[in-house]
Amino acid sequence: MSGAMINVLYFAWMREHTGTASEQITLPDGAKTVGDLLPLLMSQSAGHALALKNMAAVRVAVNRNYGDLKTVVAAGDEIAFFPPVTGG
Amino acid sequence: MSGAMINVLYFAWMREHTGTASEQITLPDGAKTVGDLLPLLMSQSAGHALALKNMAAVRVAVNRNYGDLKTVVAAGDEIAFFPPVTGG
Amino acid sequence: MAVRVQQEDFDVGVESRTLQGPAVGAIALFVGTVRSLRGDDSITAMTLEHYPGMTETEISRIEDEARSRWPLLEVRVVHRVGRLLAGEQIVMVAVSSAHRQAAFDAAQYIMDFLKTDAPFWKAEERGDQVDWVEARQSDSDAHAKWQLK
Amino acid sequence: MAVRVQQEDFDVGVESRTLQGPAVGAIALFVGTVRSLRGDDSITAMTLEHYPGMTETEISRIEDEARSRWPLLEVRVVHRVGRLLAGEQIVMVAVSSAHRQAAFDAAQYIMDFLKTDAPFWKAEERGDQVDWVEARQSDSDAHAKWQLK
Repeated sequence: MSGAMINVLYFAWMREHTGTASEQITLPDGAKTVGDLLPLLMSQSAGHALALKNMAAVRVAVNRNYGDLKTVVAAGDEIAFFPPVTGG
Repeated sequence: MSGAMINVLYFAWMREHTGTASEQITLPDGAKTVGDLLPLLMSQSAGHALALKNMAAVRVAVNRNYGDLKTVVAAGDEIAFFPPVTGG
Repeated sequence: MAVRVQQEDFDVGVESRTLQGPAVGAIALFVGTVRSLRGDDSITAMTLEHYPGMTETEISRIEDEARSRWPLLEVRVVHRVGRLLAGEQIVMVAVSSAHRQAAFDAAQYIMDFLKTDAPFWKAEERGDQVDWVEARQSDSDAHAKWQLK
Repeated sequence: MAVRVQQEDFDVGVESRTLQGPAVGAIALFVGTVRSLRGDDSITAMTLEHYPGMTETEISRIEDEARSRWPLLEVRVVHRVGRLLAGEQIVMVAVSSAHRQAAFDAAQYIMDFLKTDAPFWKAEERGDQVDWVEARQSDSDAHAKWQLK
């Protein structure tokens, strides 16, 4: 069967580390939360592993609302990872 | 001898009551403070008496600095009487 | 001089740009306008009178006090006098600083003291009726709160 | 929509006038600018990136929170993105209300939450060097103080 897809976004230095602003991934079997996605995401490249290794310094949004590692994810979701914001 | 003159200013409704924005008066003999001027000022007209009858509702400035009835006055001073301010 | 009393209107954009500089990161501005609607009531215009000479002295003194409390870069106060129609701008206070907290606090401080200490008086027009505005207790309270800090 | 994210500069005077209305007596504005001087250091430019879609959602949410706390009339937020040179305007928050306290408080509240919650990121240029800005503890503190009120 074709897996359920989710869209993953990276911003600022996380985008530079991963080398990508946006990637489609297949939701791993049994993955229910943002935290469950991390092993797959970190395996994509050394840059991914570096970007995601300290999640205390990273903020998460699911479908453009703030979440955290325990936020539930489902097919079609947009998951974003980014550093603490510095606008204004 | 010609008396020592002071300049007295009125603003807002006090100007309307006294009918004058500015008047020169001779410093009365023995007058040392703003309060000492009040009997003379109030005798100028019924409107003056009305304007100055409730000094709790009036602010005083001597030479463009806030003062009160006990502020010392001298020849050449500019004494202003006005209601609480309402700018801004 | 950072204080101007004038009949003419002012442009907040132009004033804001004059506060800019290499050390500026934050500009806080306040604009007071002639509020027409007052519950069921409405005013059509107001006339502002002031005490020339003392006004500038008082506002400069307030600015000096603000500068002694916060690290400010530029301060600009413009206050109009004469007859102003409903909706027109009355006053602008603008403050620049490196960071926003100082700029916000100082702008508010200057407005609070301007309201209680700067010698301006307003007369409001409701149709044919003209009334001098009475001083508001809330302005005295806003002034008093700074003594506690 | 009261929130705009754009590359182009904005005119504070024009924005301020659009907040005017018959019930408005007070307009509080804040403008953030690219501060060049940083002690002995200086920056020449910065580049701002954001999360399109989420930015507008977050700022609208912050506006709704502010409206639930204060009786506001108009709220306008303009935030620039892209490369901005030293001295340029970055952000404007403008709030109108009947009275000044609500306008001041709400403008400050919106700025404090925008700083911690709106998904923007800055990279600063010092000569040839480009560094992502780190989040400041003082911004988290400014955000946290509103929880106590």
